[in-house]
Amino acid sequence: MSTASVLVAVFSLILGALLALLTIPVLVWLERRIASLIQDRLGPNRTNIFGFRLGGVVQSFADVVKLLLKEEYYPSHIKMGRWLFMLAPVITFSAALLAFMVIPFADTLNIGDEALRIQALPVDFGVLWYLAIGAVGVLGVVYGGWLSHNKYALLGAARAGSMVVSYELPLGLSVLALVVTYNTVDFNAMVQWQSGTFFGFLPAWGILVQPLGGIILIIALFAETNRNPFTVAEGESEIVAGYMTEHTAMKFAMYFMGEYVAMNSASAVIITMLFGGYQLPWVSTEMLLTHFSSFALAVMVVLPVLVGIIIKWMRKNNTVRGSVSTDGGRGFETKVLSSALIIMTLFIEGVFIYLGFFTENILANTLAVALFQIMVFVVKLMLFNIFFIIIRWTVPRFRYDQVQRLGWYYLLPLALLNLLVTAIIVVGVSS
Amino acid sequence: MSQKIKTVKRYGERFQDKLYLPAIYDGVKVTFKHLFDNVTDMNAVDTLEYPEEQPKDISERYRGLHRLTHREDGSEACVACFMCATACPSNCIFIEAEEREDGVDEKRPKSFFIDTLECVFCGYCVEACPCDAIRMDTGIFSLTGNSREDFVMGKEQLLSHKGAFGEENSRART
Amino acid sequence: MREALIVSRKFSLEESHTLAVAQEHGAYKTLKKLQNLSPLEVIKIIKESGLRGKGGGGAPAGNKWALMPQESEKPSFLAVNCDESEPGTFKDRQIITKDPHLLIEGILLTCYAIKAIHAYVYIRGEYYQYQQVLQVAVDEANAAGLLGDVKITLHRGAGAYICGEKSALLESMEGKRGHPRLKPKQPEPEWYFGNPTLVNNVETIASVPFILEHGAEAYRSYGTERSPGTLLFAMSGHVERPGVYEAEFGVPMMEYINHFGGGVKNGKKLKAVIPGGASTGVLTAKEAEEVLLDYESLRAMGVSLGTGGMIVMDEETSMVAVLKNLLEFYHEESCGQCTPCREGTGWVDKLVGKILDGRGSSADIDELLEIAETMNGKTICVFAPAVSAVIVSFLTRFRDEFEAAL
Amino acid sequence: MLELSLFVILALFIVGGAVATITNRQPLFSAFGFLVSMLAMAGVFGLLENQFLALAQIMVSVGAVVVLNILSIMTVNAKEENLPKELHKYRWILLSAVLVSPVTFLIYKSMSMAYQHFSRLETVSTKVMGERLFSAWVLPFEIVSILLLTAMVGAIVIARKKDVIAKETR
Amino acid sequence: MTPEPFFFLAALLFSIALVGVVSRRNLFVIYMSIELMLTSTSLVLVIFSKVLGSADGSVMALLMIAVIAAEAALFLAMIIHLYRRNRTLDSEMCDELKQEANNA
Amino acid sequence: MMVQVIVDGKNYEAEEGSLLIDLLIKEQIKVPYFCYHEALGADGNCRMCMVEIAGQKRPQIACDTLVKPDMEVSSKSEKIEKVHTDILELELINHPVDCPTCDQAGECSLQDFYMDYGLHESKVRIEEKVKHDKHVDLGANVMLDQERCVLCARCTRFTDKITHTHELGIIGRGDEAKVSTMPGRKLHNPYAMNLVDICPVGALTSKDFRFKQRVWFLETANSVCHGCAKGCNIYIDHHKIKYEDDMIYRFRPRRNDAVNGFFICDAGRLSYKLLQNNRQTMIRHKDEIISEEKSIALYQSLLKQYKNSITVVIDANLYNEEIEALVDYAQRIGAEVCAPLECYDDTEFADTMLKSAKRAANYEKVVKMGLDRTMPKTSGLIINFNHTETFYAEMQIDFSTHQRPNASFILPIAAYSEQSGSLTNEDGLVQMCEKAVHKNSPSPTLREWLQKVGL
Amino acid sequence: MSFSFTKANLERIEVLKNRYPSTQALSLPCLWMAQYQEGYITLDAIDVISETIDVPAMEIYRVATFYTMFHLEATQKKRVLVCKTLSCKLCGSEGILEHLKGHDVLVEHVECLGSCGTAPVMQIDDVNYENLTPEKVDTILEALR
Repeated sequence: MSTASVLVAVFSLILGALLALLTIPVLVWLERRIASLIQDRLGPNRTNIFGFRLGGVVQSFADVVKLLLKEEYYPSHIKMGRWLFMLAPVITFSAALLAFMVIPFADTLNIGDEALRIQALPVDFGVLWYLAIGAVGVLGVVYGGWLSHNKYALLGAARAGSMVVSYELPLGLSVLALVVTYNTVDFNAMVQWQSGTFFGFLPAWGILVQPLGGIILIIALFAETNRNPFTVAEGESEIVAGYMTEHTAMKFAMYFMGEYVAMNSASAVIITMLFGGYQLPWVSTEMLLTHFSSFALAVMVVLPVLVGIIIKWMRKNNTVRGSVSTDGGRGFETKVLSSALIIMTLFIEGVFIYLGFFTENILANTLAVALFQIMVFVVKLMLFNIFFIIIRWTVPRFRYDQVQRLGWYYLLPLALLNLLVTAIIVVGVSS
Repeated sequence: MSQKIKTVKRYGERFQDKLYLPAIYDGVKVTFKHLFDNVTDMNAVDTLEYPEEQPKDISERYRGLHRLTHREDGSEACVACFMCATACPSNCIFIEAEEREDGVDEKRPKSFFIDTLECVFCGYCVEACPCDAIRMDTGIFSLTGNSREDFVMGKEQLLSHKGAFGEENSRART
Repeated sequence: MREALIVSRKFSLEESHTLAVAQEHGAYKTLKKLQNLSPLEVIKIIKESGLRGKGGGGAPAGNKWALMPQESEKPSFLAVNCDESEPGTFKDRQIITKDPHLLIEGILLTCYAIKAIHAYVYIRGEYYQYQQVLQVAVDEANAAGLLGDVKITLHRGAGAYICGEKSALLESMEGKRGHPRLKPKQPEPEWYFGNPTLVNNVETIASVPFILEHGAEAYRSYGTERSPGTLLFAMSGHVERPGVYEAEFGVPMMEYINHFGGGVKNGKKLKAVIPGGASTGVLTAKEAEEVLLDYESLRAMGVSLGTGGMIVMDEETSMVAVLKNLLEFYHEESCGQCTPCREGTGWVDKLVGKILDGRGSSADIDELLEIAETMNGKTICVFAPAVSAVIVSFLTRFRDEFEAAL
Repeated sequence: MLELSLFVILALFIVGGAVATITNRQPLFSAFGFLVSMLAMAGVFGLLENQFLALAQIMVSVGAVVVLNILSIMTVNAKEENLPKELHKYRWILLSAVLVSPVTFLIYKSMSMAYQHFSRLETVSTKVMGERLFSAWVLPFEIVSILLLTAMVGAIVIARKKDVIAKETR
Repeated sequence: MTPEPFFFLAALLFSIALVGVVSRRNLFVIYMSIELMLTSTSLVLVIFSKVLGSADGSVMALLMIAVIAAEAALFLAMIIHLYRRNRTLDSEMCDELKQEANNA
Repeated sequence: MMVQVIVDGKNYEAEEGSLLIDLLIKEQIKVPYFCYHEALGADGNCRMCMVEIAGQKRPQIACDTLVKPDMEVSSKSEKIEKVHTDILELELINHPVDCPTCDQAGECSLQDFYMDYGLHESKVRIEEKVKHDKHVDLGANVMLDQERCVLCARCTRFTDKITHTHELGIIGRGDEAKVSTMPGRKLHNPYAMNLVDICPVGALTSKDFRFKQRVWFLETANSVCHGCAKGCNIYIDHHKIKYEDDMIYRFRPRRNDAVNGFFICDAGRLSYKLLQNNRQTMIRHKDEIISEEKSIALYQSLLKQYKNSITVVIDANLYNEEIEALVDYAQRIGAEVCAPLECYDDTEFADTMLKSAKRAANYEKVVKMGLDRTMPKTSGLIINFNHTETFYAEMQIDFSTHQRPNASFILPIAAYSEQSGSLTNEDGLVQMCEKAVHKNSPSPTLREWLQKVGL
Repeated sequence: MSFSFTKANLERIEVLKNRYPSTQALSLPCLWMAQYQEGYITLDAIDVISETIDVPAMEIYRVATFYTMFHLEATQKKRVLVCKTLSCKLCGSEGILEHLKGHDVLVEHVECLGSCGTAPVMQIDDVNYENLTPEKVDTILEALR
């Protein structure tokens, strides 16, 4: 094993862990801010570190600290299996975390004669892995609910369990259809397949190639991750908080974070399988590498524009109203952040000028492209997460029977049909 | 009679409704519009930034902290009839009565405590008071203290609260 | 108009209150007749004569006498009611000052009939000067040995209208507060310290000698079929010659007023007449033209004859002020035993006062009628119903005047 | 060396899980032992360089079987008094373990003997597996699919409530 | 690495599961023990597949897993049915087909 | 002779010639009344108890109507309700309506009837009402408020007919009438506080209970007065304020025609104070508070030490059950029993009504059981069960409800209000007392102590 | 006690005792005697009456407060009772009352004095003065001084 491969593996692992874990507070913050903005409120925007609020994202870190420092409390009626009661959230959380680890963040790096996968777990059966590990997560929910010795928790656990059983089938079948289409179980290969075009002009994204399967996949993943409108397992209007009624402090936080990691993984899977992964449409990795200077030029033009828009927006919105006189310091924050952004932009501009017009370093170009693809991936991931959140604050929760009806009566037959049609077409095209 | 009954077609019968996705799309359109508007101008949001911005629209019917009203001569209007304590659903009013010596009335509270931590601010005491001696029109909605004892309001404290809606109303109506 | 002098025969005589003058004009003659009559026969004659109680109620006197036990372990008593406090009534005072021996003779006859050994004359406290006249007459008669074994005691009241009510009178005579007693559920005599007692008005008793002397038929020849005999009608207020004049029942009211009283004072127009003492209601001038002075025709008008003490009011009189004056009287005189009367009289007084001061409202008039309804028939004695009747009759007849005063 | 230590750890999990499965009184804890055992078994499959089978093991045994198992346990939701009264549970387990131990030995011995016959260790790739499955093993594959269908129908029929069955057969 | 430890593991797992089947009366435990026995068998198949370098063993193991799933469905349905009828999870109570001793 | 009476369409049986109101009260047919009282008879002045009687033109007062065969009575018709409402309105005209400050509120007839019949707005403004004295101290713990009086004359009839002391009377007339004593004179009879119970409204209130607590908070338990051997039936009115201890606020007489009728004496009524003052709550040994276990050990060792010279002293205020249990206990530990009674004789206290010279509640029980009624002879150990006399012995153990100065070893016991039991009164009648007070930290009852230390 | 009946009154009481079935009936006559003797009724007098006729003092007191003609307070001035009831009012008692304000007497408004035919009327020391005019009032009061 070469140094490069070790470096890339370590980098990918760290990147995977960061993307999975660091997005939790960001997602929590996004969830709160978007919810409040949709409802014409402000949401958390006060917590700060030395006057730096970052729009309130610090609040999430404060919450993490709070949850970590909270008293570890067990309800007195939980007599047996406390260890499992405590372990259950860990199962859920780690399953969700592991499922995220097979997502490719950028195209395979070709350094020398080695092909290095930018994947936390560099495997070529990512789809199978995701399906296998994703199924384990619900066990934590079920055990946690059961061991709470609480009827609400039990109901929540039973709902979560049976919902997973119901939606695993359409999920698996739609994935299968995609697997048949792409003819691979490797996520990276799927992304590469999608970098082509379709009818000459459409990007060959999964959602366009497999629209029905794609929608089924999205719906099934919403259900699998317990997001609205499928939050029947929590159902606070009926069963308090579902399976996590009796869980406190870090135990609760594990469930809570597991949910966000699962959402994050689901977003990653959706964009990887249906929205071209780390690719920009019409632009494949080879194209970027061969026409690097024009790519660099494009970045040099677009980046300052974007940064300018962001700074302008920040100047306008990161202020206090006239009626709020005492909560100052936001102007300072804006100034600091703006200068940081500008410096960063200038640096990137410089790098691209150097790479695009003054040298012909293939390795550097490859790395730059990989970093760019990671950026694209992260942006897509966040957009899809925001989509998840907007859906949550738009659609009311389904009733439990409606959830089951949808799963069994509509999604399952449709997924089967989709698979059949796909198989026929694939066989027809290839023969 | 029968002509007046209008049969409204049940919503959700059409294929489009059953598909549900167009409905979700419509919903997202609404929520996204709000999101977009608010993101572009966050300060237009109606939320008060509370500790700095104090609410200005507390209505006269708002049930704030309690107070005891005064008579014309400035003494307490309360006659310690215990009606408030009787009506109180959380049993948080503690009164001790004594003979009133000044000849204005017969009876007055020797001590009058409201445990505001137990209080549910239902306003029954105000409804029950036959002398208009207790009111919740102080407009005080935020109570702070360092100990539980700080939240137990005594007679003097309750008498010292001012009504928020005009001083001329602070005399007990008889 | 026929002259009818039964009680007031001797009123016009000089020194009529002395025994000598009285005996000269035939007093005490009927006592001799008693030798031939048993007590029951006396009662029978009285019953036949149709003599009605003249204290205001107009109940047949004979029936009341018949209730007295003829055979009894306990002594029987006669109480003569001379507590005439009704505004507008002042006839008994004429009898005890002008012809006390007629009363004494009547007492002796009555005592014989009801086998009473002791007669009390309850005289209101304000009549002390007239009481002394009677006392002298009683002492004279006693000295002359006319009383026999009957004792006559004069009992002075002390200023309480309600003591004119017979049970209150007895209470007062017992030395207590003049509170009317709860009425017995069946007819029975009154009880004085547990002894059967007959309570009759002075004029009633004073009518007895005439009946025994001339017989029941002679008495019945006066008056109407159902109201036989005569009454000492009285007149006061806005008349030229107020005073007490005896007339038989059934004479037209205006004829009486014009004949004896000389018409309305100063030639003014008549506005209203209170027919028989303050508590009998009020009549408008038009009604007064039509009405006859007897129990039945006045009852038909919705008022009552009472004691026959008419109060005449001329056109300038304010009826609101009149009612207020009367209600003040009732307010003052209510004994305060039963709630409706005690509280009601005070309230109506205040309400009418309010109307008189111009602070009233039409709701107050309705309220007055409502309170009158409440006071009617729910008390121990008839004081409150009388007040009620007065209010109702004033308000129904002169409502427009009340409304004008609002 | 790494392989051996991994094997030992996985083997310990498998055995521990299995022992937990058969000793726990509460079926739910048994199921947890079973779950651990199954997951570790998948690890062993992976150790044998058969990733597909490992993932299939997780997907089916864990994702389907264990979840179903737990759901059934929760559906039954047996109270403490409805569980069988096993007074001398450990005595029985020990007794049968003693009785069974020769069997263990026999199986191990026979398989070791079979191994002495063959002497190659080779990786089986997923691709080869697929090709074999859809060529030589296609009949068993179809039979298994029919078996699955039958099992599904059978399970539904058995687990239905009685009155529902009675109503529909009438 | 030699396959012997694997064989030993399979044999041990099978025996433990056998002990469970023999000694326990809880239907769920019996069911899971049977599952464990099946899994140990598939382990043996996988080992042999690797030892022989032939895919057939693995394929058989794959089919085995499918059979395990089918068995799970049926077995669990039966347990639920039995529990509904007997209100117990005791295997001793499933004795409807047993002939009474005195009638024999 | 019992005859049938129809009231509101239902048949009832009543003694012919008895008062109709008695029947209505007995059958709990709601009819308002102020002046009638079973002990005082009818007076007919309040005019509230109007009923319609078939054949009578006008409504009649039930308290002056005698029951006749086949009488048809209606107490609920619209007309009668109107009459009640109207008369009630008149009652309230001059009433000050100061319920907030009135102690009677909650047990006030006027208030109750107002809620039943009135509920109208007052048409008279408070300034127009007749003013009287609101604050007259009648003496003997009775306060008079003449404005609240409805002049039912119950109080004057009580002083006239029951106590024959004639202190009270209605003076004045019309709406100026009021209840009063002679100028400058006070109530002077030992039953004066019954006036407070008799008064249907808040005109007569108890100075002792005045403003202490509102009556609707009070809980009531049936009990028997422990003031003397008469055994008057009482209600114990007590209340537990949140976070505080259960307190007795007053005693009220409970009707029992066999013993006390409607009344109790003032001494008995105020005896509740003795129950709450100077209570012993701790186990004390030589000025040292000791634990229960320690005290039991100490008790046992003392018993052993003075094995043959123990005397058990029993108080004659204990319940029957306690006395029996104590006698039994004394036999088991081989002790002599005595129950000194001389100190309870108080001829000055006695009168012909409800006060007995035997000032111990269970005097008769001690006599009946034939216990030794003299003071204990000199003895080694005296175990004193709540007797208040001072004894002379080498060692003395006191089980006591109240504090005893100079006691060397004292164990607290529950007072009679804190447990249930029965008493034998001087006529031999056995009467039950309920447990009334639930203390936050109750002392053990005597029987519990016996179980703890005993056998 | 500072009050005692005069000998004459005591004799009268003895006479009256024989004329009534019960001594209680004497309370009114005794109160009259006491009032004439002292000018008003003292509490001592009530106690003496109570002893004399064996009736509780409270009972006597109640009776004394019931009747308007008994006075429980002393007055130095002459009591003039003026009738204000209807007949007298119609005939001008209000003018008389107004006129009396100019005199140093204690004017008491009383209800009907029974002289409606000779209204207006006033009573001084149990004597009725009838058909009053303001001038007549002056001469009467002058004569009585």
